[in-house]
Amino acid sequence: MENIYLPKLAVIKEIIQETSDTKTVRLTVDGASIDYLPGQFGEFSCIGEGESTFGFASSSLRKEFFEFSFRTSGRATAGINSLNVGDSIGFRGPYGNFFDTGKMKGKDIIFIGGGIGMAPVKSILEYCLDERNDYGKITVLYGAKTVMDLMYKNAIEEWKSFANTDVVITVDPGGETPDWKGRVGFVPTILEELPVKGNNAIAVVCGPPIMIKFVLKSLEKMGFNKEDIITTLENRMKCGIGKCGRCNIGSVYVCKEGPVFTAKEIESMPNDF
Amino acid sequence: MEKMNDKLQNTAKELLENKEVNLIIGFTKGSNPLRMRSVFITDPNDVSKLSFNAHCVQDLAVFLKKPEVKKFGKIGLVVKGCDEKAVNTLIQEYQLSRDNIKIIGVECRGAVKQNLADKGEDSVKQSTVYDKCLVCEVHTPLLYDYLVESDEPAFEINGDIKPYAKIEELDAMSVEDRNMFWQKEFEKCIKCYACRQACPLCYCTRCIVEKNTPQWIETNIEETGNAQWNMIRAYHLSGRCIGCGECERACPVNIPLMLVNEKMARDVFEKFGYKSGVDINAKPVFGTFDANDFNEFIK
Amino acid sequence: MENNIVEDVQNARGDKEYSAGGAKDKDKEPRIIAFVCNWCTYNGADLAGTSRMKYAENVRVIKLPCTGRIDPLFVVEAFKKGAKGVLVSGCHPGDCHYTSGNYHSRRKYTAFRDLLSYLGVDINRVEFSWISASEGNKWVSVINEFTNKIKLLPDNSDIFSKK
Amino acid sequence: MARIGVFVCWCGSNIAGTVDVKRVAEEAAKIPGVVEAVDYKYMCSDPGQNTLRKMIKDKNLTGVVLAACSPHMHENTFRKAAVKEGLNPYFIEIANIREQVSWVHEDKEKATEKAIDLLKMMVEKVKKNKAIEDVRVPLTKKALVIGGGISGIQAALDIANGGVEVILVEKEPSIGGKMIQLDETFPTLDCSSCIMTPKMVEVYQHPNIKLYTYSELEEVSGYIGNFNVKIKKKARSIVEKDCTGCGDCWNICPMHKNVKSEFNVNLSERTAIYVPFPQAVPLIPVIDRSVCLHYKKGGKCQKCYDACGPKCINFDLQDEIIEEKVGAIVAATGYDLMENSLYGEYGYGQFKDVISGLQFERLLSASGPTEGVVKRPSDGKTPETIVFIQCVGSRDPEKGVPYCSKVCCMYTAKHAKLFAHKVHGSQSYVFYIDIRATSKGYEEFVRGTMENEGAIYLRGRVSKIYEDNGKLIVKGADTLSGNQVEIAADMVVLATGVIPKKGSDKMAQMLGISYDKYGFYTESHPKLRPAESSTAGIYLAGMAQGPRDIPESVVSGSAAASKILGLFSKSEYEVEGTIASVNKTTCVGCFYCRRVCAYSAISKEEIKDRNGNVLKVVANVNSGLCAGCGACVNACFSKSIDLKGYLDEQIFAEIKSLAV
Amino acid sequence: MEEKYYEISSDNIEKFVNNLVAQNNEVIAPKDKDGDTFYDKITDFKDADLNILLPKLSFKEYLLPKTETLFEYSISGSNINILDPLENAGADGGNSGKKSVKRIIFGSRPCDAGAGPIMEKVFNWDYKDEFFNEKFKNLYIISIACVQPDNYCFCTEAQLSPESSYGSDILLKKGGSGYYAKVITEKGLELINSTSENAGLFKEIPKEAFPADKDWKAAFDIKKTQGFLDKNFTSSYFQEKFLSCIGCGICTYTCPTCHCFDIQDEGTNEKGKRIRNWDSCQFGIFTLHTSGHNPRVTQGDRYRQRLMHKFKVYNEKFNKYLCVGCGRCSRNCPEDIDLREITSELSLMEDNITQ
Repeated sequence: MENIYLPKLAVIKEIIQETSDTKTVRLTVDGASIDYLPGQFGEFSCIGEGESTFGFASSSLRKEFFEFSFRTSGRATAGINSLNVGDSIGFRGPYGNFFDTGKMKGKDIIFIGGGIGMAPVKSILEYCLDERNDYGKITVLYGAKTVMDLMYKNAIEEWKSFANTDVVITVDPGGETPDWKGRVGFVPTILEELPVKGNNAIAVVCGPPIMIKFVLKSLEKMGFNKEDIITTLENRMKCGIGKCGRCNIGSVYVCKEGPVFTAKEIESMPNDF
Repeated sequence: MEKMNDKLQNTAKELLENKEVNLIIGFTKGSNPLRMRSVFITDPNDVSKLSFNAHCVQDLAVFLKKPEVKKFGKIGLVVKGCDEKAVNTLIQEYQLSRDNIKIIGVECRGAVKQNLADKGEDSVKQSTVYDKCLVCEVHTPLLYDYLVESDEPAFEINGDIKPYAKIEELDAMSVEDRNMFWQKEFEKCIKCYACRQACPLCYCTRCIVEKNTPQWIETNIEETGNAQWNMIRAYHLSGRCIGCGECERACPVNIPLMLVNEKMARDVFEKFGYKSGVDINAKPVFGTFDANDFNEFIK
Repeated sequence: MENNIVEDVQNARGDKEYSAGGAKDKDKEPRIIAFVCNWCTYNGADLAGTSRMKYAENVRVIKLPCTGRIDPLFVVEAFKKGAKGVLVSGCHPGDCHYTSGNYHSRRKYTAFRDLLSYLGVDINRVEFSWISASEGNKWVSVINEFTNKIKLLPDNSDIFSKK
Repeated sequence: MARIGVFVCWCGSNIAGTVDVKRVAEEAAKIPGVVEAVDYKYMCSDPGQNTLRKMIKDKNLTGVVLAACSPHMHENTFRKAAVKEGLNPYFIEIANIREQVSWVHEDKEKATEKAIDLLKMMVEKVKKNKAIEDVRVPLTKKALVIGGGISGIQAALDIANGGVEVILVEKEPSIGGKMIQLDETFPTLDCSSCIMTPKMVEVYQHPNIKLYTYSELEEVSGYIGNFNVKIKKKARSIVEKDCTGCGDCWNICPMHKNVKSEFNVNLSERTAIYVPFPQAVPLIPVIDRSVCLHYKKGGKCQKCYDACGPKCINFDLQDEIIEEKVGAIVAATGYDLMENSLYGEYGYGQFKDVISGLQFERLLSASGPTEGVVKRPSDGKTPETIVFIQCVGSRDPEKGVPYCSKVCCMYTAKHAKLFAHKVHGSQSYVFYIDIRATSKGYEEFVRGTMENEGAIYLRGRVSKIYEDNGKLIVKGADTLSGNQVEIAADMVVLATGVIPKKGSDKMAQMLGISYDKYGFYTESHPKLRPAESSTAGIYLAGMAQGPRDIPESVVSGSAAASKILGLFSKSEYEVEGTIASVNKTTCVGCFYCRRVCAYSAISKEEIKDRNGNVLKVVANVNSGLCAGCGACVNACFSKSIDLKGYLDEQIFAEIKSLAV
Repeated sequence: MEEKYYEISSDNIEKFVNNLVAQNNEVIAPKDKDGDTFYDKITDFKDADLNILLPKLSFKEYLLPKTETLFEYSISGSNINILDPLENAGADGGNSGKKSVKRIIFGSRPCDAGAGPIMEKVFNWDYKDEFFNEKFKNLYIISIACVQPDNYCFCTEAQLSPESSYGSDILLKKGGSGYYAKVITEKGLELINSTSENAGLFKEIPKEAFPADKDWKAAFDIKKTQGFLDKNFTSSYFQEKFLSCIGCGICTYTCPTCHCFDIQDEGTNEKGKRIRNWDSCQFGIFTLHTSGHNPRVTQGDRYRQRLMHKFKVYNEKFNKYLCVGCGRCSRNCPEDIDLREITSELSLMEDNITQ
């Protein structure tokens, strides 16, 4: 009899302190990664403190580990935050749908992420970069409130090293430091300044609701079809498997039918998120 | 009742027409003839919905804590004397500005227990009203802007029924027996938090039970979590509870919460001479101290 | 009758998970948690130490700045986590380092004790004392007397911890 | 990602003799989050501290727990060591296994178990610690002294002499307070004005003191180091800088009847334009507009203006509001005397020759209405028999106040003594309850009055006074002999009780300091912080705190001054960061926290939306005022306020570590 | 299974129930507790209170306990041990799957009986929740048809009826010498044939002899309610109507079909368990994001979710309304919010819109 709430124990291989209150944790199960796809999520727990839902932040093509990023905010995340390399994390998953990479192949892609919402974007971005030749021009636009809030500093350098790949990093006005060399401005503003066109292109967006709202408008202005704009929704979840009744938006259970949706799909949902 | 309703309606109409309030919260007929429910009136033409009788069990002051209701700004509230004390306490605790509320006090002759009314009881007598009505000192509200007098005579109290009799009984029990009594009661709890939601003074937007850093109250809906919740609820209401009894009325599993609230109210009065909800300018009993306070239990 | 209750409770505890191995548990010394203020009682306890006085080992001290900080709900938490007795101790009335913390606390505890007792917690399990920094001997006697009292109490559980 | 280092100190055999330190360290190493646990002979020694520092650096520790002696011994030592390695000092916790384990227990097994428990508690606590920065508050190095009596003057002079600017605000036209009204002072009988006047002049001339007389405090806001005060300078109707104090104006003023002199306690009259007394500082008159004919009769009278050489009288002057920024405040608002008329049986107000002690001072004073000759107010005759009644209002919970006014025993003895000196062959009777003469030379002084001056002390109360044939018949009890006594006196002097200055409660509310049920300001701590009010940055001096005599008032003035000089000796006011902080998202603004705060550290803060609409009002902790007691945390129902260093989570973690 | 029909006398039904108790089954029936009736364990037929319409709470907790252990753990250093209650005898008194005892609900109403199979869908639509399934499998339901629904009942509108046998293993109807019984499932048959004595208490009758259902008429069309909900997510109705809702959650907690839960860890530093607890969509914190954003801010938003879930979402997903029309939410609501009234109003509003 399968206990669908039973976590596997994953071992912490590495912890990357991204910002003062965010971390990326690299995990292995039996010494390797698990099977999952970008866009999917898992239930990660500090045993004894509780479970939290996070999307995968790593490329599923990299087999040595899988990772997620989190911000310490409540009891469960504080628990995870207290763990060290070698400690175990409870893991259930992968759950939910994933990015349709088939649809993305051969096209130009712009990846847009804001704050900790960059995590799922990183997963699909690195997936695409791992098979760089399958895709057209890749543009990455990543924004954070301040320079201090920028995550994935090492990864960013790696993204930049790929051919035909533009990486644009921006911080909100007022969030820059004197030696900041990136852009300054809100993500939608910077986005509209980028040389990206909507034809034969896909946009992947994730971030805070307010950012997504304005980014969608900008993308439409830039000629993207709603079907070609893909985002992930981050509703509060507990079970992750369509039982606990928390994450639905209208008739859509985000945990099962999401979290990846096109702008077109979102448009048809009631405003309940 | 007719005269009462007329006055109620006229008062409400005037307040709305003169824009002295933007909303009137009062009672109206409910889902059956022996049930009343709250009604929210913004249009002076709707005041005919207002009425009052012995089935107006709800403490409408509870709505004053709702953000959706607060948005209306100035509010006219129909309250019975017992419930009005909640308004006083809300003012005392800075949850409500006296300027933002018009208190339409109604003289109340006692409210028929809802479980009896649901079985058809319609008469006000000492065996049908709540215990709080038997000890009521505020049939006429303490504070009001308008008073709607009752047309009904007061019911007779002959002492056959001792309100909150169980309190003395519990006091006389051994601690183990009390333990068992409450354990049995709290076992029933389903942690729906209706006691909290129905309480006009449980106005925290983030209840202590929702805080998990640290986890003040275990989340389980079993003996430990239930006991902790019920204990802490009672503790937070000690010296504050005004005895409207809404928690107990709302409780779907009939935990006698008023036995705790009333007991604490009595103890607080005995030890500190303080009664909650009486004076909007009083210092709340646990917001102050006296150097000569009760000290006997301390070595 | 009383014995039966105790036995029932013990039996009930025996087959539940949190009793952590019955027999051993019974031999275990009762755990007492003392919440004390930094300025009077903690210093009083230190004085007992510098004076090499001896007292029961059962107490575990948690230091807080002032009795005013010792939330009655900490007592509940201590019971939840298996303490058999809880001591709350601070500066004598009038001596509070923060003027009035002990006064406010005393008021709250007055009501809180009534509530605990009413809900069926043996109030003998909660002790309050005013112990000044010079009262090392008082600390010793309070701890010893309290420990003895707790040892004599039936191993009855409270409504906050699992039976 | 907790990386905690544990150090178990042997303290020689002090700990290691009773506690198995090796086992404690071994057990510690097993606790999740502990990266290394070691034991060491003397952690507080230099090598011990170096071990600590080395591990912090080498193991990149996020927290340290020392199982050692009481934190009251070496917490600071270890914190300082940690800071040197860049670790926030609040990530150091100490498990007290010496004073509270090894020294108080004998059973090694049990002591070791307890030590392990205490250590576990601290490890769990330190895991939940957050970095705490001490609070630094900038200081405006200028002080405000409220009240120009002896304690205010002393405070102002001491501060000013310490090189700090002072603003002295006095309500009356002159400084000097009650002391300048006194004749001679006990127990040395030196002349009050002889010792007071030079101090008053020094204040006036001091380059660091800005004096505002005839001025009142209007508003106080801000907090320690940063108070903003508004002072209302009432219009004197005199252009002060031009006035020479020559007296031409008051000498010509037609209003010299019916205006009772406040200074002489109604025993003489003054003019409408007046200086309260000849040695007033500043020697600048003031026009009492309530009686001046110029104001009352529509500007007709301007005799003083005409007489004034420098033409410094300006009838149109208005009250002025002066704003000042100060860093500290001394409240030395002084006292009043109780109304004698409360005691009908003594006939005060009914019989002219029943007077108060302060009035008698004026009769004794060479600068007084009778130029120092004791004369009856009724007929100007020199009295031969005076009855002094002590405890009029004091120690009388029913009619007066329950407390002792402290100075009456002494000044009555002084009065009797001076009366004997001035009127030879006279007789004094003193009705008393107890004699309280507890300071240096006091007892001898009272004895002297009894033994050398022949004053007759009667222990008992006076029941009635009535007039009979030009004499005041005083009926009373001598409880020592058990006899009823009846004395035919020429005069009766009442030693009336001391009460706080009228309006001191309003002042306290303005300052945000606490006061007792009588209205005396309460000290932050009656023993340890007697010069400080409950509010940081506000200090207390003189009778405003309660009855005290001149030496004590002077000492308290100096004490307040030294506190302020100490405060100002640093560039910033520093407070430990272990203070309360509010979660403004969840705070509902019930302000129980504010009610229980003894330091007025909690204020209301409005949370507004982008359009400036108030969304809610929440509590805000003023870090400069918070003393870190945590009473507010307990008062908070929604647990929206917490105390840094003693977070709820930390306490819970400690308890949880003990779970059995 | 082909349905079977029986007649059983009043005396025999008492014997039958007492036999079931004697066979060491846990028998649950409506039982009086201080003047109110709750489902509770009985030890004798006489304990059962069969006169009342409905117990105050449903028997949901026998399918989805208030608190249920999902697993236990122990921690020592960095070693974590996890104990699966589905594989090991659970420690929490038979709440967990493996140890799930055979329970018989006697005297439930058709509405309550209907809740099981409705909930069963969500617990099995993809991932199979064996905690639920084990209990459901071991729960035997003998219900008694209603004769007279009250004002708050709307089972007929909710696509059941006072005489519905949906979800029951055995349905009893009053009549004859006591009751007529319809056995719907093998489980029902198992109970009757559990002993020869039990089997002898029932007299098999032809289908025709079993009293026919009355022609229960729905007062309104629930499909229209769904129709309204389909199109009017932003209707001001929800915000206005639920001003009077105090968000207590009683409606969800006393609902036989509401199944939302929360997952939490509890224990000491060394050991503990992960549990799931009943939760309610009526609480603000239910959907509150970590960021502070809350999709459902007002009580109107939250009650709308309840309506949507019951009368739209669930039906779209599982072709069943998540409501059995028992009316408990209305009866128990301290503010007299009446779900029957609301669903009926919505269906009328749909009518008005379409006309």
